[in-house]
Order: sequence, then structure tokens, then C-alpha cells
Amino acid sequence: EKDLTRVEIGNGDGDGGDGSDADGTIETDSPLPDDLTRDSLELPELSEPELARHYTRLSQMIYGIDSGPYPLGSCTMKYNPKFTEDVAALPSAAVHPDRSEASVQGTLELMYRLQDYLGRIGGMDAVTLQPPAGAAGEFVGIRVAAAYHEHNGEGGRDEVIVPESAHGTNFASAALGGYDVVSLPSDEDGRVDLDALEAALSEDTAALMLTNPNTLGLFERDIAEIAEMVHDVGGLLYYDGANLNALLGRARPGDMGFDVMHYNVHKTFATPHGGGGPGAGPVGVVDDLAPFLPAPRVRERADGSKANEPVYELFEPDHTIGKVHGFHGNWLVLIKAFAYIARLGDEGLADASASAVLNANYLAERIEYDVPYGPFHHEFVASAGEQDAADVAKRMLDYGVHPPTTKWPEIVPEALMTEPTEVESKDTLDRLAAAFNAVVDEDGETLADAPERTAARRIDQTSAARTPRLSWQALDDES
Amino acid sequence: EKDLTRVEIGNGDGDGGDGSDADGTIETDSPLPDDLTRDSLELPELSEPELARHYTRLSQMIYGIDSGPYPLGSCTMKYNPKFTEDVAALPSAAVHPDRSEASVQGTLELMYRLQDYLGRIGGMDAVTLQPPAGAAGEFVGIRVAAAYHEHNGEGGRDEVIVPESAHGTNFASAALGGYDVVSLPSDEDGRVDLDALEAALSEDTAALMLTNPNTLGLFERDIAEIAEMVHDVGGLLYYDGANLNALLGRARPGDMGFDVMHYNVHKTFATPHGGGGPGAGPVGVVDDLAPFLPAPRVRERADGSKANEPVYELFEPDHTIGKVHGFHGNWLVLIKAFAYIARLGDEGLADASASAVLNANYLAERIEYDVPYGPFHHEFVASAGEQDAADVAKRMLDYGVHPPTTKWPEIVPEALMTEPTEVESKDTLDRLAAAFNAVVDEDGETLADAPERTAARRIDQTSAARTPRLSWQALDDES
Amino acid sequence: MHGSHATGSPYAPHTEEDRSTMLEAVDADTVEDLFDIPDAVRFDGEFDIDPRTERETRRLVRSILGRNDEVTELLGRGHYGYYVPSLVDHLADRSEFLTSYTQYQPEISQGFLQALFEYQSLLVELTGLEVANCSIYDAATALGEAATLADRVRATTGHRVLVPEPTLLREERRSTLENYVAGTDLAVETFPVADGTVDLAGLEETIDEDVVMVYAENPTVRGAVEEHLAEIGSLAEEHDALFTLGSDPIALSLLQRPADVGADVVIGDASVLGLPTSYGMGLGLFATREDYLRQVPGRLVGVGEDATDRRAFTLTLQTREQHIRRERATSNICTNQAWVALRTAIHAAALGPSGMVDLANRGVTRAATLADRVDEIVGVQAPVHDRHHFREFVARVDQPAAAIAADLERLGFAVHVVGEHEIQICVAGVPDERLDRFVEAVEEVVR
Amino acid sequence: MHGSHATGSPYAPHTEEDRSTMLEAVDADTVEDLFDIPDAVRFDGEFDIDPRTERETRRLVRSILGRNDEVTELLGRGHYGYYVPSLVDHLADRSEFLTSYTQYQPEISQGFLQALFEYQSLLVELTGLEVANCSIYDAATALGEAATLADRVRATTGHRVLVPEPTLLREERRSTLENYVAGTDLAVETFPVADGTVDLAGLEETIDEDVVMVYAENPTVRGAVEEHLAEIGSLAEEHDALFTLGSDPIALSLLQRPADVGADVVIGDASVLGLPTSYGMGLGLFATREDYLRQVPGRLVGVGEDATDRRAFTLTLQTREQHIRRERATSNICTNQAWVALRTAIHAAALGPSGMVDLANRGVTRAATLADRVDEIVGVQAPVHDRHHFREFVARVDQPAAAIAADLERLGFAVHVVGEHEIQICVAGVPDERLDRFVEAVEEVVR
Repeated sequence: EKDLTRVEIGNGDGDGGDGSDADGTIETDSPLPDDLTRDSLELPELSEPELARHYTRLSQMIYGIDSGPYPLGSCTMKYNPKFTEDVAALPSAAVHPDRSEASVQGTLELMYRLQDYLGRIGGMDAVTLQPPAGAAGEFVGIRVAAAYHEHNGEGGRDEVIVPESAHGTNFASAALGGYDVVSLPSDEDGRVDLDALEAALSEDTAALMLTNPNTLGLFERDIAEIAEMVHDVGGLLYYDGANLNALLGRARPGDMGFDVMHYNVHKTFATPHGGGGPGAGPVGVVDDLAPFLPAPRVRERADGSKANEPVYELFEPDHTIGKVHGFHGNWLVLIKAFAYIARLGDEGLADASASAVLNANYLAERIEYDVPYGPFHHEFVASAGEQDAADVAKRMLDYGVHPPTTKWPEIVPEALMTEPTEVESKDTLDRLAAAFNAVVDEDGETLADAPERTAARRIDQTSAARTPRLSWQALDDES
Repeated sequence: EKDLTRVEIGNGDGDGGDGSDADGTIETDSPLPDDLTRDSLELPELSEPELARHYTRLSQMIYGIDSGPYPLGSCTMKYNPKFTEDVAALPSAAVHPDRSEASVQGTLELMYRLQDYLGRIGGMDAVTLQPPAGAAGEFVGIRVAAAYHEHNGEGGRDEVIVPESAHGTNFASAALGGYDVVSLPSDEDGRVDLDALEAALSEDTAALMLTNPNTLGLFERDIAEIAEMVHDVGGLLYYDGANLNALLGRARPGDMGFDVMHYNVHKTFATPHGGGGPGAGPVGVVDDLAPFLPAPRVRERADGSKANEPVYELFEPDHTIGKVHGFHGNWLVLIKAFAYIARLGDEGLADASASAVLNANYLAERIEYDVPYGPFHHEFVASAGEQDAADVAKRMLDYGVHPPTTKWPEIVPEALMTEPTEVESKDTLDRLAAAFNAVVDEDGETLADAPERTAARRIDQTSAARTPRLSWQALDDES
Repeated sequence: MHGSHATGSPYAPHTEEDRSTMLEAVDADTVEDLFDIPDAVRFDGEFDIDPRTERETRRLVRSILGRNDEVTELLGRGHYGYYVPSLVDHLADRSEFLTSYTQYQPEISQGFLQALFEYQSLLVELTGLEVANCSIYDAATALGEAATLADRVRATTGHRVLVPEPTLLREERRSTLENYVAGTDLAVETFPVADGTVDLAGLEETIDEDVVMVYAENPTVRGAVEEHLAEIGSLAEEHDALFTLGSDPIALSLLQRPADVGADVVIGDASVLGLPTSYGMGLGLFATREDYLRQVPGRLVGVGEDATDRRAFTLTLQTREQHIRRERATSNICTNQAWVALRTAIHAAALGPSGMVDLANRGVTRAATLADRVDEIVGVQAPVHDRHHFREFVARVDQPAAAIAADLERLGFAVHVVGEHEIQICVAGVPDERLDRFVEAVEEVVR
Repeated sequence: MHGSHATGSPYAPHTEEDRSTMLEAVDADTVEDLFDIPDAVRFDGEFDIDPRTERETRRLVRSILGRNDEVTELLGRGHYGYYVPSLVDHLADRSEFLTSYTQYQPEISQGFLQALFEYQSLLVELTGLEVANCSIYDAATALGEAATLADRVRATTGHRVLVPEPTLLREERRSTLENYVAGTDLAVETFPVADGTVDLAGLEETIDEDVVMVYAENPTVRGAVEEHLAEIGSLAEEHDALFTLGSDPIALSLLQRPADVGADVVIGDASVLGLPTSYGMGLGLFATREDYLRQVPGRLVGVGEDATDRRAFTLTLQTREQHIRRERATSNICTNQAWVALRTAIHAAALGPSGMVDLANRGVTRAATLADRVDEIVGVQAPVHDRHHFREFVARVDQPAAAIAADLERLGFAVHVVGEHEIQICVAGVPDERLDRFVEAVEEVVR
């Protein structure tokens, strides 16, 4: 499986070749003295054809969005348009982050335009593109809120309220920011319990983090009142952008009273998930919070244009929290998001949400599992009832589809959190529903044995975690 | 499987929109009068995500060179370097064939350089890049030979001699050129039978077509004598480039006395086979034949250079046979071939042949099937003996490898014509040998039932040919 | 890139150790010992081709091709630069498609076979003919193959192949056709044309029982829509000649269906969908009537059943082909343009039928609009022909056409010179704002 | 592109008929009826973003990015432009890799899990530490995570995090670190540096029992090879502080192995392999000792068995993570840089160990050679530091550095300005002939 080549590193005479890439020689004798180098390096040495086969084979053991439906609730696994890869691969996109502003006007312009697009879509006044993922965006929001309160002499606020059905990152991001997390229960309709909120809010409240529609796919109808309540105690309202795909062109966080939000471009704006990133989590804020955003941001230069083209520059917001990434975030991902938005425009974006909502409702109607609550927007949470939701998911693999997110939110027992997105056709939805409906009647043993038609069978997580083997080296040590 | 959309084509008011690609409307009302248009068009209408899945799924049902070894004798299925795709995709490569010569100097320079490379590699004086495939190259060779003889007042020569073990295209190309094909038997060592050749040669001989090493992988040791014999009767010697991968840097057709040859760039120079093309079959000739090559060719302009760069131009050889392709052949394929040669250089090309020959010999040694003749160069032909070679091939599929070419050349009973190429590692060759050796002991029934582990099982060719159904429409008509 | 083999082929994997082991196994001291080449024909020189790193090679090609000028091409005449959706590249570049061989082992090639089957089906719908092969090299060679097919299927002893006069048939197609029929008794002759299309009366005078095939194109190479296809078809039929029609998938999406006008064979370049401009690289479209099925050149994908009676795709009727029939094959073609056919099929699928019809209609409208606009310029008359035009048209210029074209090229626009005072202009793939700038450029150069 | 949906999302497939059927099924008249949004917060405005065709969008982006000047970048300082083999793009762009989700269903994700497992194994060999996660965002955030890990694993009540003075730590990393520790009791403080590396005596004076972590880099951001790593490690150990070392996979291929110098954590940017320059987009490398396994941030791929006892890969120890542990997770990270890690793994595999060592050695040799050459120019002294250099070095210029850099930029070369009279020059990824021209350019601008 691994044919390791051990390269010994010696200390040569120090002239070390002429540095040409093409002289056809390999230097393993180092111009550095021995005490500054390692002794050897031992790794596989394979030819290009062998590598091509290795990774091609690995790719064949992965289910991607081009393999079939991928209805992971809250993940918005929508089709990733191929052309966005092409624009991100343009040679002109490959620039070093320390280039002078004058020489990367193209990059700055694209960033400026994307800031602007996102601001319009979210109803926000200022946007930073720096956070490299959704959770990083949350953390920026938390840090911005903290800096804002501090600036206003309210640094004592030490609580962030998070609904119990929220993404785990909300809790973790607030905690990373140093806040105590106050968990907020849902009401019987699956929405924010206003009485509980009232009870949770206080002068200690730094912020309430919400997503809307919430993780049940329900719109928080009382959002205006919620915003007022939070603002009344001096808190800020944070919008988790994970579910923004439900609202494009129909409602904007800024209009609902949110002060700060992040966008998941790898969800709403169709940049690929890449097996777990890179994503990007730009953050938008209302004017009051803009001075606290991370530095640098991009703006058009006030002192006019060059050759009739506007000139862009980086600037540091007055009370910036500083940086949350070594450079400018996941630039190549941002290009793809910009291209997606520019391609769809108002009508395309609005249609994306419309189709996503229609698809979720249609699928909810078609499946035989119980689907509590409603009406739904982009997703719904079915209950596996007496079945184990994780087993249901494994069994769905046998029917050739990707299963929904399971066991979360816990408000629904044995949750099957399902978000088909707008890209699925009616035929595919019917096929997906058929998979749900095939499993609904199956017995526990069948489910526990699933999957049986996949390359790997059910993997024992417990034993894998009990004896962690996290590298080839660890496996070799065993044998 | 097909959800057909029928688009009715009417005759609109004739203004037909503003021609913008972006106005978001679709015109099916034509500005043309009804009598110039068809009534309707009925084809599948799928979204981009659906198409991505369709073709991704299809790709998963194909064995490519990145899937594993592909030892098809005479096909030289070597690894296709990825970077050659990038250079062929350069925007600057996308030019129209009717561009002025001055504005496509880059294209002309690349063609000129490739002509030059190929000339050096084959030992030929002049090269045309026009033939779009190996068989097209053969046809050019035949036509050039005909034109040459005609020009010399020897148009009466009406025979082309082809060894019985030759590729089918040799026979067909000669026949397409209007020649009678004289089949030449092999001697007991698997090489050209000089007596038979002597008998076949006459004043009617226009040419002898040979490949060297021949399809058994054997070098025609008497090639100098063969050339002399052919030339003595006034015939020309044609080199089929299919097996050139065996000789790079070790021997050149031009030095052996060949007058005209084609190069299979999709074999020797690693351009991808693409499931059956596009290939390219440049043709090289000695000086005497150069005036007859297809038009246009590329040359450096005699009247000097522009800004220190040479200037290239197209020209028509004096007695050109004209054209064998509407434009300049498979241009994008030629770029890949150029890049491959430029990457490898002398040493790389020589090593490719060395490794290809070593691999063939090693594999021949490792397999338990009888391998008559020898010594081998890049390929060998094993005999399946009592087994049916085609069945052996089907059974090898079950062992996860691609089988060799079968039942040809007929000189070896139940031939397994095997060419591993230089890209296979020793490990892969051992695995391939193991597949051969697993099959060698299996019984006829097992073989006849093979393959059993593939997506499709053995396909009944006879019934498919008896009732040809060559389109979805034909299938629909049946049902 | 691959460390230890930097001095050999970067794509050959052997380490020195492997090589020794293998040499030992074959009982040889060195690899050179394996080469059974007499000294007299051994090559001990050098090619003088320097090896390069991958990066250097990429830079070399980029630098060479960088000498091509960036020009807006208003060029057509059989090769077009329609926009190819990114999807086509990404799907067709999957290595399973790109690197596989011809589907002689159908059990592990079902995906490619299905794609080619769908390509054939596309052509069946477009042409209305029952049989389409899964590719010829290009339109010119397809025309050659059509003539040899006509020669084979024609019962009589006719030997004339009629094609349009040079103004309506590219010299390259004619020349390729001549080469294809050089080994037969066929002779290529012309019939007259008039105002950018076939001169029907002239054809009627030219045709006789000795004609085996009549060839015409729609649209014609000068961009005119042929108005008398059915009459041409009837004339051919009356004289027992095959009617071969040249076209392409975009034109066929809108213009008269070949089967409806009596076409026996349709040829053309299908890569108008699927490829960008590529210096003439193409995809020969070849469709014909079921009657001639067993005389078709090239590969055919058919449907059969596997051992479990499930539907499966396979190359079929291979006994027509060179690897079996040798000198009696229907063609010498072996490697064809399969991967381009795949690209064409994907591009067509990406457009869908409404997209294809729309693209065709826009070609008509935009050409007409552009002709009107340049016609308004003093010193230019367009279109020259009193015909409907598809995607391109000929304009008359008062000044010498070559000079006008050279001036336009300096301004960044390429057009065809098709007569001393004629240029030809094609709108395919040219964005609207470029057309606007082109009109300005024409105004400037004729001033 | 997709005909009948040209006015909606081009990636949403419904025909009008589908839409009607589906609406009927959900008992709604229009899609708008499904939106349960109170009027008060309904948005009935427009974004004013025009839709574009795919082609127009590509041209738009190309046109915007076309405003970037083409410059030879002699830039480094934590982000490098090594050549990425074409193989990396072609394999990583396979849609199964690119479009899949995090591997929460390992049974259908074995390929990606194995690739990440191999990435972890690469880092284990490079660092000599037992545990590597399968990515953090970048080096700066990895540094932040290292500090919070130090905070968690340190038994005592220490609160000081020691980092180098600003000349040897990029402000961006320092600032990101400050944000990561803002919610803790940790305070970031500096220790002195001397001649481009750590001032060991100064560090000794600064460190005490209150220190939880010492951070140093090798090579330093000014390109110097740190000569006292083992001593730094010992100092940290003596004071019960973690030693966190910043580096990258190419440097680690050659320079001292972190485990050998007492490093407890290694962070850095691994995308030095796998990505071209990408305006700072990175791949946070994070490796540590097995002792701290259960405090590691981010995802880990482990090996387990499936129900048939065959080896299988899976995400493991997920109870550390936010989706299970919520506010008590080891990090808030969820989406990370998995696909970049894949690219890094492929690039490393393409180089192989000898290729990696060679690349590293060339970085040393070529930097030294270039320093010698510019040092010969009157008005330039290089390198400033009397150290071995890795891939980059600082040069002193007599004239103001900003002016020199601006002049060089006009000649097509970008360098860093790192002091009033200091520029920094990096050879990584710059072909030799460009370096020749760079030397000429320096000669010209200092004249």
C-alpha cells in the first residue's frame, strides 16, 4: 500500500547545483550544515501514472453532488457550477497577498464588488470577506459585538444567547469569544419561545444568535419583536447565514433587525464543499458595527479614478478587531461566489430560493415519515420515530442516495433533517422520497446491518475512537 | 431514461429579438419563412446539474488508462500527461483556420517545430501534420506514392504489398487508394519471408507497407535488404508508425530505408485516445517524395524575420496531392504531441522506449501462456492455446485489468497481443501477470461465462448485429 | 517532477532497483541488450531535443502560441467559434472518457458507448435519417466517404459526382473529395450556382443517369439558406443519384430536415457544437438511410443484451470495418473523433432543443441585423445575395477586399476575403458589443 | 444556457409543468404562498444585480481580474508561489473530491478519508509528531488554536504566550492570535530577536513559569534558518511551557525535524504545496504530540474496521468537536480546508521525498546565489543577516526601500519592503532567467 523511499540528507560541499529546475539532477546533499538539517525523509515515491491511478481510484470511492441528491439539512448541498472553477483558475487570480495595492486593482475590485453584492443581498451596510468559513464568521461576529460593547463601555456583558436547536458552531464560537452561553428553548411550534427569551435577556446579554428560517425550516415570525427585545436590553442580534438560501429576494436579515450576520458562500452561493472546505464566511454588519470589522477591508478611493476606472484600496476600520486570518481569507472561494451571484442576478437568486422552498415542501409531502411543525421553507425535519435516525441514514445509502442530516435538532426525536435544495428535479425528489419510503417500513435489524451495498460496510466508530490510529506510521507501529 | 422535449418551430413576426445572449428569452419563432425551416425539434431537455450527473455516471462505467494497466498490443496505451491538456486548452490555441498567416504566427511556429521534431525522430526529410489519424496517414502515404509514380511516368504500378500480420488499416488504405493488395506471408521466425517478398515484388509494385518491429514485436532484421529489394523494382517502402514506441533513439525508419511513414501521435507521443480519437497521423517522407505531400505545409520564410523572430508561412508543395482534411488536421492533438516531445527530449524519449521494451520482455517472461517467437521489443504475442483468446480477455476483466488485443495477428493461434508500455511499474506488471496466470488454468465454461464482475455481463454481439438498433428512436419504434 | 527519474521519461516508473530485478528476470545485462537491431540500421545520433520540466514546457508552448494575435474572429465558412459551456470541458475531461480506448471491450465501456449512442440519436433527430455513425474526421473526409458510399451502393455504372462550383464549395473539401475518389472510377464535376445558392436549372442541365451523387450544402458556404432543397432531392432521385447534403447541428436545428427534402446522406462538421475554434479540427457528421446501413463507413454503436438479458451497448456491424474486412472494408477509418462526438453530445444536451433552436434563430437574426448595419455604410453593400442568411453573409466593398481585411485586422477584426471586392462576415460566437465595435471599424476602414 | 429556465436560476431544473404538479401536491397556488414571512419584514426591493450568461460572467471576471498587473513576484514571507504540477489540478478537480461534503457518512467517503489520512501521515513524517489534524484555515489561525490548546493542556495557571518581536512575526499572525486568545486569560507578549533569528539570551530572560507557550518559526519570516531550536525547546520544557514551531512542508523536508528539537506543536501553512499564490488563501498545518490528542482542534481521520472486519477510514474522536461538544469543544472549527489538504497531499506525492528535499535544497542554494549577486551591486548589501537562508533573504538598500520597490514594480518585479532601507527577496517559484533579469533590474533602479 505504501512503498516508502527513504532519502538520506547529507551535507554536501555546499555548492549544491546551479538551481536550475531543468538540469535533471536531484540534490539530496544539502548546502546547509548537518546540524541544521534533518537526517532523512521517508515517504512514498510514485510515478505520475501511479499517482493518477491512486487518486482516481480514491475519487471513485466518494459520493459527490454530481453523484446524486445530497439532502443534508442545514448544509445546502447545491450543484457547484463548473464555470466557477474556470474563473478561479485564471492566471490573473494568482497573486501574492503582499502585492502593492496599485498592482492588484483587479483583485481589490472583485472583492469590493462582492462586498457590495453581499451587502445588498443581506441588507447590511458593511461587509468583510476575511473569515475563511462560517464558524470563523460567527467568531468575527462575536468579536465585533464584544468590541462594540467594550467601545461603548459595556464590556461587562458576558452572555450570548443561543437557541437549543442552533448549530454547534454557534455555541463554540461564543465560547471561543469568552462568553457564557445561555441556551434558549423552543416553543411548542418550534420557534423561539418569547417568554424564555424575555427571561434570558438581561444587561449581561451581549448578543442573541439566531438563524432564520431556523433549523426546522420555520420562519421566526416574531423576528421583529425579538429584535426589539434584544435591542431593548442593549444586546445585538446575530444572524447565522446557514439558512439564507430560503430567503433570497424575499427577506433580508438587515431588514429584520439583525445587526451582524455571516454568509456561507459554500452553501448559499454554490461554492464547492471540497469534502470539508475551503468555504468562506463573509460577515455583514449595520453601520454602527462597521468600525469594528476586521482589517483590512476594500473601498473605492475617494480621490478619484485612474483612466476612468475607479481605484480601490485597502483600509483599516477605525476600531477594528484586527485580523482573523493571516491574509485575506479564502480568496479563490470568493471568486467563485462572486461569479455565482453575477451569473444568477436578482431573478436567478430569487428563483433559487423559490425552487429550494418548493422542493422542500414537495419532498416533505411525499415522504411517509412523520414531519412535525411547518410550514417549511428550504428544509424540514422528519422524525424516524421508533427507528434510529442514524440507522435510517445508513440504510438510505443502500438505495443509492445520500441521507439527510440526522439526530439534530434534538427538538425532533430521531431527527431526519432534510434540505433538497433547488437543484433537484421532481424526478429526483420522487426517487429520494422512494428511498425514504422504502426504509420507513424496514425492521431494526435490517437497519442496523445497513449499509450492505456500499464499498465499505458499517464502520465501528467506537472502536476506531478507542484506539486512535491516525497515520500510516501508527498502523505500522502496530504490526 | 429520456424525457423528450418537443420544440415547435413557428414563423414569428421576423424581428426575432435583439440577438443578445443575455436577454433571457428563448426564440423558437423563427425569422425564417416556414418553408425554409423544420417543424419541430425533439430532444431531451435537462438542467446542468442533471447533465453533470448523467455524464459523471457514464464516465464511471468506463475503464481508462487512469483505471489500471491497458496492455493492448499495437495500441500503445501509455499514460497521457495531464499538463498536455492544459496547453491544448490555452485560449491562444483557439484560432480559426482562415486567419491570416501574419496573425497566427504562434500556431504556424508550433506546427513548424513539430514537423521538425518528427522529422528528426523518424529520420525523415519532410513532414505533413494534416492526416487526422493513423489510417489517414497511411492513405496519404499511399496517395503520395501514387503521385510520385505517376509523376515519374510509372502510374501503371497497381499493387501494394502488405504482410499478412499487418494492421487492417494497411489493407484498407491501400484499397482506398485504388491499389490491389498483395498479402505477404511471414517466415517461420515471424518476420518477412524474403523469398515470398521476392516473389511478390514486380514492376507492378507501388509500395511495400511494413511496421518494424512487426506486430509480433520482432525487429525485421533484414530491413536493409528488404529496402534494397523494394527499391530495386522501383517500389517505395512505407513505415507504419504504430510500433515506433519500440525504437525511439535506437533506430529511425529513415535510416532503415523507408521512404514514407506515418506517426501515431496518440500512441508514441501520448496524446489521449479519447475512446476512439481524435488522434493524429503526421506523415514523413524522404526528399524525393516531399513535393507530393498534402498542402499546405509550414515553412520558415526565406525573406527573414520580424523583430528577431522567424516568420512562418504556409506553402503548397510543388506536386501536392492536395488535401486529405478540410483544414489542418487535428490541431489540438498536435499541440499535445508537441508538448510531450518537448517535455521528454532525447533522454526521455530514449528512456520511454527502453522501459517499454524492458516491460514487454519482463511480462512475457512472467506469464505462463506460451509466447512463441522473440526476442521482443515493445510487445509480444502469447498464445491462448486451447482456450479461446476472446474468452481469456473477457475473463481478465474479472481480475480488474484490461486484457490484451486478441485473435490478431493470426500467425499465432488464439493470439494475446500484449503491449504494456513504459508507464507500468514492476508491481503493476506482476499484477497483470497474475491475472494472465489466474486465467490460464481456468476451464472453458468459466471463460465462456466471463466476465461476471463487470457492470455489464458478456454482450451478445451476434444478436446486436442481427437486429441493429442504433438510436433511441430505433428503440422507441420497437416498443 | 518525479525525483529519481529526472533524467529519463518522467512517466516511466522504474527505480534502479526495479530495473535490475527486471533485467535479471529477462536474463539481460542492460536494457540495450534487449534491442535486436542490426548495427547497420542502428541510430546512434541525437535528436537534439532538450528535455524540459513540465513547467518549462508549459511556458514554451504558451510563449509560442502567444505569438498568435488576439483578434475578434468574424470567421465561419465551415468552422465556427460558438461559446462552449464550461460543463463540456469539465465532463469530457474526466479521464475515463479522455484516456480510454475504442470500446472493443463493451463490458467495461458502457458509459462511452451510451454517450456515443446518444450522439447518434441526436443526429438521427436532426437529420431525420435512420443511421448515423459515431464519427468521421471532419466534413471534408465525410464528403469523401459519402462519395465512396455512393459508388458502392449505386447499382449502375455511373461515375460522376456533382458538386457546386468553387464559389459554393471550399477548395479544401473539393480537394479532399478528389483524393478519396482517386482510387475509384468516380470523377468530380461541378454544377452551376446562382446568387449564393444552387442554380436549379443549371443543375438540371448538368445531371444525367451517369451521376451517382449530387452534393449541396445548407446553408451554403456563403451563408445563404438554400431554397430549393426538395427540388435538388427530386432531381437526384429522378436520376437514381444519391443526394448528399452538407450541414451542421446548429443549422439542422432550424433549417429544413434533410429527410424531408430527400437527402440520402448528410455530412458536415458537428464540432460546431463542442469545440471552440481549433484551427480546423472537426468532427465529421455522417448520417444516411437505413438502406445503406451495411455500407456505412466508421463505427456504429448499437444496443444488445448481456448474458443476464439486460440492455447493453456495443459497437456493432464491425464486419464492415477494416480490422475485420481489411481491403474490402467500407472505409479505412479506425481512430476517429469519438471524444469530440462526446463533447458535441454534451454541448447539445446543455443547450437542449429550445436552446439549439434559439441559437440557430439568433444566427439568422443577428446576421441580418449586422448586414443591415454595414449596408448603411457608404462603400459597402450587404448582403450580396438576395437570400435569407444563416449566421454569415457576403458583403461587397468598393475598395479591394484584401486591403479592407488587412485594415480590419489591424483594428482587431478578422473577416474572410472571398472575392476581389467581397468580404464574408460571420456573427457566430461574437458578442453583441464586439459587433458594435466591428461596425465602427468598418466605417473607419472604408472611409 | 438552459433554454426554458433562462429567466430563473440556470441550475434549477423545473419546467413549468413540474412546478404546477408540485405546487398542486403541496396544495399551494404559487410558490410565493410557501414563504411564511410577515409583511413587516418582507423584502420587496431589488438587489439590482443583473443576471448574465455563463460566458458573460466569465468575461466579467476575466475583465476585472485583468486589472491585476503581470509582475514577477519575488515575494514570500509566509505565502509562496511554487509551481504546482498540472496533475494536482486534474486530480483534485475530479468532482467527487470537489463537491462532496465532510465525511460524516464514511461508508461512501472512503476515498476522501484515505486522502486525508495520507495527508496526516505526511505531516507526521515531516514533523516527527504523532498527531496531525486534517486542517485548520491557515497558519495564523493555527497559531491561535495552538495557544488555546496550550491554555487547555497546561496544568498551572500561567497566562503568558511568548512570540517573537514584530520584525520576526507578521503582524497578521500576531493579530489573529490576539483575537483567538481574547476570550481567555492569555496575554501575548514578545521576546527579543537578534540578526534575523531568536535572541536566545533574551528569550531566557523573558521566559518564566507563567509562560504557557513559546512560539518561534523556522525559517523565520525574514528567511533565516533558526540555529538554536533545540535550546528554545529546552527552555520551554524547563518552564513547563509548550514549544510551538511555525514552518511549512517544504522547509520541514530539509530543516531540523520538530520532534528532534522538542517541539510540542507544529503549525504553519501547508498550502506552500498544492496552491499557487492565491492572495493568501492557505492551509493551516497543525500537528502535536499524542499526549494532547484529545485537545486537538479540528478533524481527525482514523482507521477502524467495518462490519466485515475490513480496514476502513473514518472521522474519529468527534466528541472533541463543536457539533457534539458545543461550547466545550476544542475549537469552533467546522468547515476547514479539506480540499486544499488533498491538493497538498497530491503535490507532495508528485514530488516524492527526493523531490521535496531537492526543492528545499534549491531554495537554500538559489537564495544564497541571488544574495551574492545583488550584494555585488553598489548600493545593496545582502543578505542583511549573517545566517543561512531558506528561499528568501533581506537586503539593505542605500536608497529608501519604498522607492526601490516602486521602481522595481515598474520594471515588473515585486519585492517586500520590510524596513526603511530593507527589502526582502524570495526565489521560490521564480525561474532562473527571471532572476537574471531581476538582478539587471536592481542594477538599474539603484543606479
